[in-house]
Amino acid sequence: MQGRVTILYFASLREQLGRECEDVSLTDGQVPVQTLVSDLRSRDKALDGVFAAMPRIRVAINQELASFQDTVKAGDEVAFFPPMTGG
Amino acid sequence: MQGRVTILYFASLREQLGRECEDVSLTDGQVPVQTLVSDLRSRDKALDGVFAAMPRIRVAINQELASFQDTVKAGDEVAFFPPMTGG
Amino acid sequence: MIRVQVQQDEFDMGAEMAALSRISGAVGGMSVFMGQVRGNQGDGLESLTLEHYPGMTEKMLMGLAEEAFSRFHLLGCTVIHRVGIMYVGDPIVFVGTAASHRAAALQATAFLIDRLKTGAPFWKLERFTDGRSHWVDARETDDAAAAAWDDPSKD
Amino acid sequence: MIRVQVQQDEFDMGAEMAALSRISGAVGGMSVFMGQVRGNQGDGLESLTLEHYPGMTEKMLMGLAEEAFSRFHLLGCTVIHRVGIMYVGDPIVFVGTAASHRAAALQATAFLIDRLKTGAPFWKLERFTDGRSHWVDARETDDAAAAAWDDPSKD
Repeated sequence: MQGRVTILYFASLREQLGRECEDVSLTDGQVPVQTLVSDLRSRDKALDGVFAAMPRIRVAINQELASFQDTVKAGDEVAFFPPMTGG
Repeated sequence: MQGRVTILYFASLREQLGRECEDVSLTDGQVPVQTLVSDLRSRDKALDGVFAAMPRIRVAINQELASFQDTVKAGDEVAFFPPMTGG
Repeated sequence: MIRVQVQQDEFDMGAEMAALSRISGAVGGMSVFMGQVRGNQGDGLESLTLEHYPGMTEKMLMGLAEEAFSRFHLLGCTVIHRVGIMYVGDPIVFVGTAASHRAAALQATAFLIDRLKTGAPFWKLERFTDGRSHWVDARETDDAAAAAWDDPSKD
Repeated sequence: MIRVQVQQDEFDMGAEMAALSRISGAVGGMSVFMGQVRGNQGDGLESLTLEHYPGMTEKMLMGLAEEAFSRFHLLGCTVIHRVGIMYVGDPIVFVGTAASHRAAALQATAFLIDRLKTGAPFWKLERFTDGRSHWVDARETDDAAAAAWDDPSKD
Protein backbone atom coordinates (compact mmCIF):
# COMPACT_ATOMS: atom_id res chain seq x y z
CA MET A 1 0.00 0.00 0.00
CA GLN A 2 2.90 2.35 0.80
CA GLY A 3 3.05 5.00 -1.93
CA ARG A 4 0.00 3.67 -3.75
CA VAL A 5 -3.64 4.78 -4.07
CA THR A 6 -6.69 2.90 -5.27
CA ILE A 7 -8.67 4.69 -7.98
CA LEU A 8 -12.32 3.88 -8.72
CA TYR A 9 -14.41 4.95 -11.71
CA PHE A 10 -18.21 4.92 -11.83
CA ALA A 11 -21.07 5.11 -14.35
CA SER A 12 -20.27 6.65 -17.76
CA LEU A 13 -16.66 7.22 -16.70
CA ARG A 14 -16.21 3.52 -15.86
CA GLU A 15 -17.96 2.53 -19.08
CA GLN A 16 -15.86 4.75 -21.34
CA LEU A 17 -12.58 3.77 -19.68
CA GLY A 18 -13.47 0.10 -19.79
CA ARG A 19 -12.29 -0.45 -16.21
CA GLU A 20 -13.68 0.19 -12.77
CA CYS A 21 -10.53 0.48 -10.70
CA GLU A 22 -6.76 0.58 -10.75
CA ASP A 23 -3.84 0.99 -8.35
CA VAL A 24 -1.35 3.76 -9.06
CA SER A 25 1.80 4.88 -7.28
CA LEU A 26 2.08 8.47 -6.14
CA THR A 27 4.98 10.51 -7.50
CA ASP A 28 5.27 12.23 -4.11
CA GLY A 29 4.15 11.33 -0.59
CA GLN A 30 1.01 13.42 -0.99
CA VAL A 31 -0.35 15.37 -3.95
CA PRO A 32 -3.42 17.42 -4.80
CA VAL A 33 -6.12 15.57 -6.75
CA GLN A 34 -5.39 17.75 -9.77
CA THR A 35 -1.75 16.61 -9.83
CA LEU A 36 -2.84 12.97 -9.61
CA VAL A 37 -5.24 13.58 -12.53
CA SER A 38 -2.50 15.24 -14.61
CA ASP A 39 -0.23 12.25 -14.01
CA LEU A 40 -3.00 9.80 -14.98
CA ARG A 41 -3.83 11.78 -18.14
CA SER A 42 -0.19 12.01 -19.25
CA ARG A 43 0.24 8.24 -18.90
CA ASP A 44 -3.02 7.14 -20.49
CA LYS A 45 -4.35 8.60 -23.77
CA ALA A 46 -7.79 6.98 -23.37
CA LEU A 47 -8.21 8.41 -19.88
CA ASP A 48 -7.02 11.81 -21.12
CA GLY A 49 -9.73 11.76 -23.79
CA VAL A 50 -12.47 10.79 -21.33
CA PHE A 51 -11.49 13.49 -18.82
CA ALA A 52 -11.28 16.09 -21.61
CA ALA A 53 -14.79 15.19 -22.84
CA MET A 54 -16.44 15.29 -19.39
CA PRO A 55 -16.07 18.72 -17.82
CA ARG A 56 -18.12 17.99 -14.69
CA ILE A 57 -16.25 15.05 -13.17
CA ARG A 58 -16.58 14.80 -9.37
CA VAL A 59 -14.07 13.30 -6.96
CA ALA A 60 -14.35 11.54 -3.60
CA ILE A 61 -11.46 10.73 -1.28
CA ASN A 62 -12.05 7.82 1.12
CA GLN A 63 -15.77 7.92 0.32
CA GLU A 64 -16.19 11.63 1.13
CA LEU A 65 -16.89 14.21 -1.56
CA ALA A 66 -13.75 16.24 -2.18
CA SER A 67 -12.42 18.97 -4.44
CA PHE A 68 -9.58 18.81 -6.99
CA GLN A 69 -7.51 20.95 -4.59
CA ASP A 70 -7.76 18.39 -1.77
CA THR A 71 -4.76 16.21 -0.97
CA VAL A 72 -4.38 12.53 -1.77
CA LYS A 73 -1.95 10.45 0.27
CA ALA A 74 -0.72 6.86 0.21
CA GLY A 75 -3.42 4.31 1.01
CA ASP A 76 -6.32 6.59 0.02
CA GLU A 77 -9.28 5.44 -2.04
CA VAL A 78 -9.96 8.04 -4.75
CA ALA A 79 -13.12 7.85 -6.86
CA PHE A 80 -14.02 9.76 -10.02
CA PHE A 81 -17.58 9.93 -11.32
CA PRO A 82 -20.07 12.11 -13.21
CA PRO A 83 -22.65 14.26 -11.34
CA MET A 84 -24.95 12.04 -9.30
CA THR A 85 -28.46 11.23 -10.48
CA GLY A 86 -30.21 9.28 -7.76
CA GLY A 87 -33.76 9.29 -6.50
CA MET B 1 -91.25 23.24 3.65
CA GLN B 2 -92.74 26.50 2.34
CA GLY B 3 -91.47 29.32 4.56
CA ARG B 4 -89.33 27.02 6.67
CA VAL B 5 -85.62 26.32 6.95
CA THR B 6 -83.75 23.47 8.59
CA ILE B 7 -81.06 24.54 11.01
CA LEU B 8 -78.18 22.26 12.02
CA TYR B 9 -75.70 22.71 14.86
CA PHE B 10 -72.34 20.93 15.13
CA ALA B 11 -69.63 20.18 17.68
CA SER B 12 -69.42 22.45 20.75
CA LEU B 13 -72.40 24.45 19.46
CA ARG B 14 -74.57 21.34 19.25
CA GLU B 15 -73.35 20.20 22.66
CA GLN B 16 -74.04 23.50 24.41
CA LEU B 17 -77.47 23.92 22.84
CA GLY B 18 -78.39 20.33 23.60
CA ARG B 19 -79.87 19.80 20.13
CA GLU B 20 -78.49 19.09 16.67
CA CYS B 21 -81.25 20.48 14.48
CA GLU B 22 -84.52 22.35 14.36
CA ASP B 23 -87.00 23.66 11.84
CA VAL B 24 -87.87 27.37 11.96
CA SER B 25 -90.19 29.51 9.87
CA LEU B 26 -88.81 32.56 8.14
CA THR B 27 -90.33 35.93 9.03
CA ASP B 28 -89.96 36.96 5.37
CA GLY B 29 -89.56 35.05 2.11
CA GLN B 30 -85.80 35.47 2.30
CA VAL B 31 -83.55 37.01 4.90
CA PRO B 32 -79.84 37.49 5.50
CA VAL B 33 -78.24 34.95 7.84
CA GLN B 34 -77.71 37.70 10.43
CA THR B 35 -81.46 38.43 10.54
CA LEU B 36 -82.19 34.73 10.98
CA VAL B 37 -79.68 34.64 13.83
CA SER B 38 -81.21 37.71 15.48
CA ASP B 39 -84.63 36.08 15.32
CA LEU B 40 -83.30 32.83 16.79
CA ARG B 41 -81.49 34.67 19.59
CA SER B 42 -84.52 36.78 20.51
CA ARG B 43 -86.72 33.65 20.77
CA ASP B 44 -84.28 31.44 22.67
CA LYS B 45 -82.28 32.62 25.68
CA ALA B 46 -80.00 29.55 25.72
CA LEU B 47 -79.13 30.01 22.07
CA ASP B 48 -78.53 33.73 22.66
CA GLY B 49 -76.05 32.86 25.41
CA VAL B 50 -74.22 30.33 23.26
CA PHE B 51 -73.92 32.69 20.28
CA ALA B 52 -72.75 35.51 22.58
CA ALA B 53 -70.04 33.27 24.08
CA MET B 54 -68.70 32.02 20.71
CA PRO B 55 -67.49 34.90 18.59
CA ARG B 56 -66.19 32.81 15.68
CA ILE B 57 -69.28 30.85 14.64
CA ARG B 58 -69.29 29.85 10.96
CA VAL B 59 -72.32 29.31 8.74
CA ALA B 60 -73.03 27.09 5.75
CA ILE B 61 -76.09 27.34 3.49
CA ASN B 62 -77.02 24.14 1.68
CA GLN B 63 -73.65 22.62 2.59
CA GLU B 64 -71.60 25.49 1.16
CA LEU B 65 -69.63 27.86 3.40
CA ALA B 66 -71.44 31.22 3.52
CA SER B 67 -71.23 34.57 5.23
CA PHE B 68 -73.67 36.19 7.65
CA GLN B 69 -74.60 38.62 4.85
CA ASP B 70 -75.74 35.82 2.53
CA THR B 71 -79.44 35.20 2.00
CA VAL B 72 -81.44 32.30 3.41
CA LYS B 73 -84.67 31.29 1.66
CA ALA B 74 -87.42 28.77 2.29
CA GLY B 75 -86.26 25.16 2.02
CA ASP B 76 -82.61 25.94 2.73
CA GLU B 77 -80.44 23.91 5.07
CA VAL B 78 -78.50 26.29 7.31
CA ALA B 79 -75.70 25.00 9.54
CA PHE B 80 -73.86 26.78 12.36
CA PHE B 81 -70.58 25.49 13.75
CA PRO B 82 -67.26 26.52 15.32
CA PRO B 83 -64.07 26.85 13.22
CA MET B 84 -63.17 23.51 11.67
CA THR B 85 -60.39 21.37 13.14
CA GLY B 86 -59.88 18.39 10.85
CA GLY B 87 -56.81 16.52 9.73
CA MET C 1 -58.33 9.57 -10.73
CA ILE C 2 -59.66 11.13 -7.55
CA ARG C 3 -60.76 9.07 -4.56
CA VAL C 4 -62.37 10.75 -1.55
CA GLN C 5 -63.61 8.73 1.38
CA VAL C 6 -65.05 9.53 4.82
CA GLN C 7 -65.24 6.43 6.97
CA GLN C 8 -65.16 5.02 10.49
CA ASP C 9 -62.85 2.11 9.66
CA GLU C 10 -59.08 2.21 9.52
CA PHE C 11 -57.50 2.54 6.09
CA ASP C 12 -54.78 0.35 4.58
CA MET C 13 -51.88 2.68 3.76
CA GLY C 14 -49.98 0.10 1.75
CA ALA C 15 -52.99 -0.72 -0.41
CA GLU C 16 -53.80 2.97 -0.96
CA MET C 17 -50.20 3.71 -1.97
CA ALA C 18 -50.03 0.70 -4.28
CA ALA C 19 -53.26 1.76 -6.01
CA LEU C 20 -51.93 5.30 -6.53
CA SER C 21 -48.60 4.07 -7.85
CA ARG C 22 -50.35 1.97 -10.52
CA ILE C 23 -52.76 4.68 -11.71
CA SER C 24 -50.64 5.41 -14.79
CA GLY C 25 -47.31 4.36 -16.26
CA ALA C 26 -46.51 8.09 -16.31
CA VAL C 27 -46.30 8.24 -12.49
CA GLY C 28 -42.77 9.16 -11.43
CA GLY C 29 -43.40 10.20 -7.84
CA MET C 30 -45.92 9.75 -5.09
CA SER C 31 -46.31 11.65 -1.89
CA VAL C 32 -48.30 10.68 1.17
CA PHE C 33 -49.22 12.34 4.42
CA MET C 34 -50.77 10.36 7.26
CA GLY C 35 -52.01 12.01 10.44
CA GLN C 36 -52.62 10.08 13.63
CA VAL C 37 -53.71 10.71 17.23
CA ARG C 38 -50.65 12.14 18.99
CA GLY C 39 -50.06 11.02 22.58
CA ASN C 40 -47.12 11.28 25.01
CA GLN C 41 -47.74 15.00 25.50
CA GLY C 42 -48.11 14.63 29.27
CA ASP C 43 -51.75 15.71 29.18
CA GLY C 44 -53.26 12.23 29.54
CA LEU C 45 -55.02 12.28 26.18
CA GLU C 46 -56.92 9.04 25.67
CA SER C 47 -59.02 9.52 22.54
CA LEU C 48 -60.27 11.91 19.89
CA THR C 49 -63.83 11.85 18.65
CA LEU C 50 -64.10 13.23 15.13
CA GLU C 51 -67.48 14.77 14.33
CA HIS C 52 -68.34 15.89 10.80
CA TYR C 53 -71.15 17.29 8.67
CA PRO C 54 -72.22 14.38 6.45
CA GLY C 55 -72.75 15.44 2.87
CA MET C 56 -70.90 18.74 3.18
CA THR C 57 -67.69 16.95 4.21
CA GLU C 58 -67.57 14.81 1.07
CA LYS C 59 -68.37 17.82 -1.14
CA MET C 60 -65.63 19.96 0.36
CA LEU C 61 -63.03 17.19 0.27
CA MET C 62 -63.90 16.51 -3.37
CA GLY C 63 -63.58 20.23 -4.14
CA LEU C 64 -60.14 20.35 -2.50
CA ALA C 65 -59.01 17.20 -4.33
CA GLU C 66 -60.18 18.61 -7.67
CA GLU C 67 -58.37 21.89 -7.00
CA ALA C 68 -55.15 20.02 -6.16
CA PHE C 69 -55.56 17.76 -9.18
CA SER C 70 -55.64 20.59 -11.70
CA ARG C 71 -53.33 23.02 -9.89
CA PHE C 72 -50.50 20.47 -9.53
CA HIS C 73 -51.22 18.41 -12.69
CA LEU C 74 -51.73 15.24 -10.70
CA LEU C 75 -52.30 11.77 -12.11
CA GLY C 76 -53.93 10.48 -8.94
CA CYS C 77 -55.20 11.85 -5.65
CA THR C 78 -56.65 10.01 -2.63
CA VAL C 79 -58.08 11.63 0.50
CA ILE C 80 -59.42 9.46 3.32
CA HIS C 81 -60.62 10.97 6.59
CA ARG C 82 -61.90 8.93 9.49
CA VAL C 83 -64.75 9.93 11.80
CA GLY C 84 -65.83 8.54 15.16
CA ILE C 85 -63.63 7.64 18.13
CA MET C 86 -59.88 7.11 17.73
CA TYR C 87 -57.27 6.34 20.39
CA VAL C 88 -53.63 7.47 20.75
CA GLY C 89 -51.64 6.10 17.81
CA ASP C 90 -54.68 5.51 15.61
CA PRO C 91 -54.64 6.90 12.06
CA ILE C 92 -56.98 9.85 11.34
CA VAL C 93 -56.30 11.04 7.82
CA PHE C 94 -54.52 9.85 4.66
CA VAL C 95 -53.61 12.15 1.77
CA GLY C 96 -51.84 10.62 -1.22
CA THR C 97 -50.90 12.13 -4.57
CA ALA C 98 -49.23 10.76 -7.70
CA ALA C 99 -47.63 12.87 -10.43
CA SER C 100 -45.02 12.66 -13.17
CA HIS C 101 -42.57 14.74 -11.14
CA ARG C 102 -41.74 14.78 -7.46
CA ALA C 103 -42.24 18.51 -6.78
CA ALA C 104 -45.89 18.37 -7.94
CA ALA C 105 -46.67 15.39 -5.71
CA LEU C 106 -44.92 16.87 -2.66
CA GLN C 107 -46.59 20.26 -3.04
CA ALA C 108 -50.04 18.81 -3.71
CA THR C 109 -49.90 16.73 -0.53
CA ALA C 110 -48.85 19.72 1.58
CA PHE C 111 -51.60 21.82 -0.06
CA LEU C 112 -54.26 19.20 0.65
CA ILE C 113 -53.45 18.64 4.30
CA ASP C 114 -53.02 22.39 4.99
CA ARG C 115 -56.36 23.21 3.38
CA LEU C 116 -58.19 20.21 4.81
CA LYS C 117 -57.33 21.23 8.39
CA THR C 118 -59.43 24.38 8.27
CA GLY C 119 -61.53 23.91 5.14
CA ALA C 120 -63.55 20.74 5.70
CA PRO C 121 -66.28 20.40 8.35
CA PHE C 122 -64.56 18.19 10.93
CA TRP C 123 -64.35 18.88 14.65
CA LYS C 124 -62.25 17.11 17.27
CA LEU C 125 -63.33 16.33 20.82
CA GLU C 126 -60.44 15.32 23.09
CA ARG C 127 -61.08 12.96 26.00
CA PHE C 128 -58.52 12.51 28.79
CA THR C 129 -57.80 9.63 31.15
CA ASP C 130 -59.14 11.66 34.13
CA GLY C 131 -62.55 11.99 32.48
CA ARG C 132 -62.17 15.56 31.23
CA SER C 133 -63.07 16.33 27.63
CA HIS C 134 -62.91 19.42 25.47
CA TRP C 135 -63.31 20.52 21.88
CA VAL C 136 -60.04 21.31 20.14
CA ASP C 137 -59.68 25.01 19.34
CA ALA C 138 -58.86 26.08 15.82
CA ARG C 139 -55.25 27.24 15.62
CA GLU C 140 -54.17 30.45 13.94
CA THR C 141 -51.10 28.69 12.55
CA ASP C 142 -53.43 26.32 10.68
CA ASP C 143 -55.36 29.24 9.20
CA ALA C 144 -52.08 30.82 8.12
CA ALA C 145 -50.84 27.57 6.53
CA ALA C 146 -54.09 27.20 4.57
CA ALA C 147 -54.08 30.85 3.50
CA ALA C 148 -50.47 30.67 2.32
CA TRP C 149 -51.65 28.51 -0.61
CA ASP C 150 -53.70 31.49 -1.85
CA ASP C 151 -50.35 32.93 -2.95
CA PRO C 152 -49.63 31.33 -6.32
CA SER C 153 -45.87 31.99 -5.96
CA LYS C 154 -45.80 28.79 -3.85
CA ASP C 155 -46.30 26.61 -6.95
CA MET D 1 -34.82 6.04 14.91
CA ILE D 2 -33.05 6.23 11.57
CA ARG D 3 -33.18 3.42 9.03
CA VAL D 4 -31.08 3.61 5.85
CA GLN D 5 -31.06 0.78 3.37
CA VAL D 6 -29.56 0.21 -0.09
CA GLN D 7 -30.93 -2.94 -1.66
CA GLN D 8 -31.80 -4.73 -4.90
CA ASP D 9 -35.16 -6.03 -3.70
CA GLU D 10 -38.44 -4.16 -3.74
CA PHE D 11 -39.54 -2.55 -0.49
CA ASP D 12 -42.90 -2.93 1.25
CA MET D 13 -44.33 0.60 1.53
CA GLY D 14 -47.14 -0.41 3.86
CA ALA D 15 -44.77 -2.17 6.28
CA GLU D 16 -42.31 0.76 6.22
CA MET D 17 -45.09 3.26 6.95
CA ALA D 18 -46.56 1.11 9.71
CA ALA D 19 -43.13 0.81 11.36
CA LEU D 20 -42.62 4.60 11.22
CA SER D 21 -46.09 5.32 12.60
CA ARG D 22 -45.39 3.13 15.65
CA ILE D 23 -41.96 4.55 16.45
CA SER D 24 -43.35 6.70 19.27
CA GLY D 25 -46.70 7.60 20.76
CA ALA D 26 -45.70 11.22 20.13
CA VAL D 27 -45.97 10.79 16.34
CA GLY D 28 -48.70 13.07 15.00
CA GLY D 29 -47.82 13.05 11.31
CA MET D 30 -45.91 10.99 8.79
CA SER D 31 -44.84 11.95 5.33
CA VAL D 32 -43.66 9.66 2.56
CA PHE D 33 -42.20 10.11 -0.89
CA MET D 34 -41.88 7.17 -3.26
CA GLY D 35 -40.15 7.49 -6.63
CA GLN D 36 -40.66 4.96 -9.41
CA VAL D 37 -39.53 4.40 -13.02
CA ARG D 38 -41.65 6.77 -15.14
CA GLY D 39 -42.84 5.45 -18.50
CA ASN D 40 -45.41 6.63 -21.05
CA GLN D 41 -43.16 9.49 -22.15
CA GLY D 42 -43.13 8.35 -25.80
CA ASP D 43 -39.40 7.59 -25.71
CA GLY D 44 -39.71 3.81 -25.42
CA LEU D 45 -38.00 3.61 -22.04
CA GLU D 46 -37.82 0.00 -20.89
CA SER D 47 -35.62 -0.02 -17.81
CA LEU D 48 -33.29 1.91 -15.54
CA THR D 49 -30.11 0.42 -14.16
CA LEU D 50 -29.07 2.08 -10.91
CA GLU D 51 -25.35 1.97 -10.22
CA HIS D 52 -23.91 3.15 -6.91
CA TYR D 53 -20.71 3.43 -4.90
CA PRO D 54 -21.02 0.78 -2.19
CA GLY D 55 -19.92 2.09 1.18
CA MET D 56 -20.04 5.74 0.24
CA THR D 57 -23.74 5.52 -0.61
CA GLU D 58 -24.71 4.25 2.83
CA LYS D 59 -22.50 6.87 4.52
CA MET D 60 -23.99 9.75 2.55
CA LEU D 61 -27.58 8.58 3.01
CA MET D 62 -26.96 8.21 6.75
CA GLY D 63 -25.47 11.71 6.84
CA LEU D 64 -28.52 13.14 5.05
CA ALA D 65 -30.91 11.26 7.35
CA GLU D 66 -29.08 12.50 10.45
CA GLU D 67 -29.16 16.06 9.15
CA ALA D 68 -32.93 15.82 8.49
CA PHE D 69 -33.48 14.18 11.89
CA SER D 70 -31.99 17.02 13.87
CA ARG D 71 -32.97 19.90 11.57
CA PHE D 72 -36.67 18.96 11.52
CA HIS D 73 -36.89 17.37 15.01
CA LEU D 74 -37.99 14.03 13.63
CA LEU D 75 -39.05 11.00 15.63
CA GLY D 76 -38.34 8.58 12.79
CA CYS D 77 -36.72 8.60 9.38
CA THR D 78 -36.43 5.83 6.78
CA VAL D 79 -34.54 6.03 3.49
CA ILE D 80 -34.49 3.03 1.15
CA HIS D 81 -32.85 3.22 -2.29
CA ARG D 82 -32.82 0.35 -4.72
CA VAL D 83 -29.92 -0.51 -7.04
CA GLY D 84 -29.75 -2.79 -10.08
CA ILE D 85 -32.22 -3.05 -12.94
CA MET D 86 -35.77 -1.69 -12.63
CA TYR D 87 -38.56 -1.60 -15.21
CA VAL D 88 -41.24 1.02 -15.92
CA GLY D 89 -43.53 1.26 -12.89
CA ASP D 90 -41.03 -0.29 -10.48
CA PRO D 91 -40.26 1.53 -7.22
CA ILE D 92 -36.79 3.12 -6.92
CA VAL D 93 -36.70 5.10 -3.69
CA PHE D 94 -38.68 5.43 -0.46
CA VAL D 95 -38.30 8.34 1.97
CA GLY D 96 -40.46 8.36 5.08
CA THR D 97 -40.43 10.68 8.09
CA ALA D 98 -42.42 10.80 11.32
CA ALA D 99 -42.73 13.83 13.58
CA SER D 100 -45.00 15.34 16.20
CA HIS D 101 -46.28 17.94 13.74
CA ARG D 102 -47.15 17.74 10.07
CA ALA D 103 -45.00 20.62 8.80
CA ALA D 104 -41.81 18.99 10.12
CA ALA D 105 -42.60 15.66 8.47
CA LEU D 106 -43.57 17.24 5.13
CA GLN D 107 -40.50 19.48 5.00
CA ALA D 108 -38.11 16.73 6.05
CA THR D 109 -39.34 14.44 3.29
CA ALA D 110 -38.95 17.16 0.64
CA PHE D 111 -35.48 17.99 2.01
CA LEU D 112 -34.37 14.35 1.89
CA ILE D 113 -35.50 13.62 -1.65
CA ASP D 114 -34.16 16.94 -2.98
CA ARG D 115 -30.76 16.39 -1.37
CA LEU D 116 -30.61 12.68 -2.20
CA LYS D 117 -31.04 13.35 -5.95
CA THR D 118 -27.71 15.13 -6.26
CA GLY D 119 -25.94 14.29 -3.01
CA ALA D 120 -25.69 10.50 -2.94
CA PRO D 121 -23.54 8.46 -5.35
CA PHE D 122 -26.20 6.93 -7.59
CA TRP D 123 -26.21 6.97 -11.39
CA LYS D 124 -28.99 5.96 -13.75
CA LEU D 125 -28.54 4.16 -17.07
CA GLU D 126 -31.66 4.26 -19.26
CA ARG D 127 -32.34 1.42 -21.70
CA PHE D 128 -34.91 1.74 -24.48
CA THR D 129 -36.98 -0.84 -26.37
CA ASP D 130 -34.98 -0.21 -29.57
CA GLY D 131 -31.74 -1.23 -27.84
CA ARG D 132 -30.34 2.27 -27.25
CA SER D 133 -29.05 3.14 -23.80
CA HIS D 134 -27.67 6.25 -22.20
CA TRP D 135 -26.64 7.65 -18.84
CA VAL D 136 -29.11 10.16 -17.38
CA ASP D 137 -27.65 13.66 -17.25
CA ALA D 138 -27.75 15.58 -14.00
CA ARG D 139 -30.38 18.31 -14.18
CA GLU D 140 -29.75 21.88 -13.10
CA THR D 141 -33.24 22.02 -11.57
CA ASP D 142 -32.20 19.20 -9.23
CA ASP D 143 -29.08 21.09 -8.19
CA ALA D 144 -31.20 24.17 -7.54
CA ALA D 145 -33.74 22.20 -5.48
CA ALA D 146 -30.96 20.70 -3.35
CA ALA D 147 -29.22 24.05 -2.90
CA ALA D 148 -32.45 25.78 -1.86
CA TRP D 149 -32.29 23.88 1.45
CA ASP D 150 -29.05 25.71 2.25
CA ASP D 151 -31.30 28.73 2.90
CA PRO D 152 -32.55 28.26 6.47
CA SER D 153 -35.60 30.48 5.82
CA LYS D 154 -37.21 27.38 4.28
CA ASP D 155 -37.67 25.78 7.72
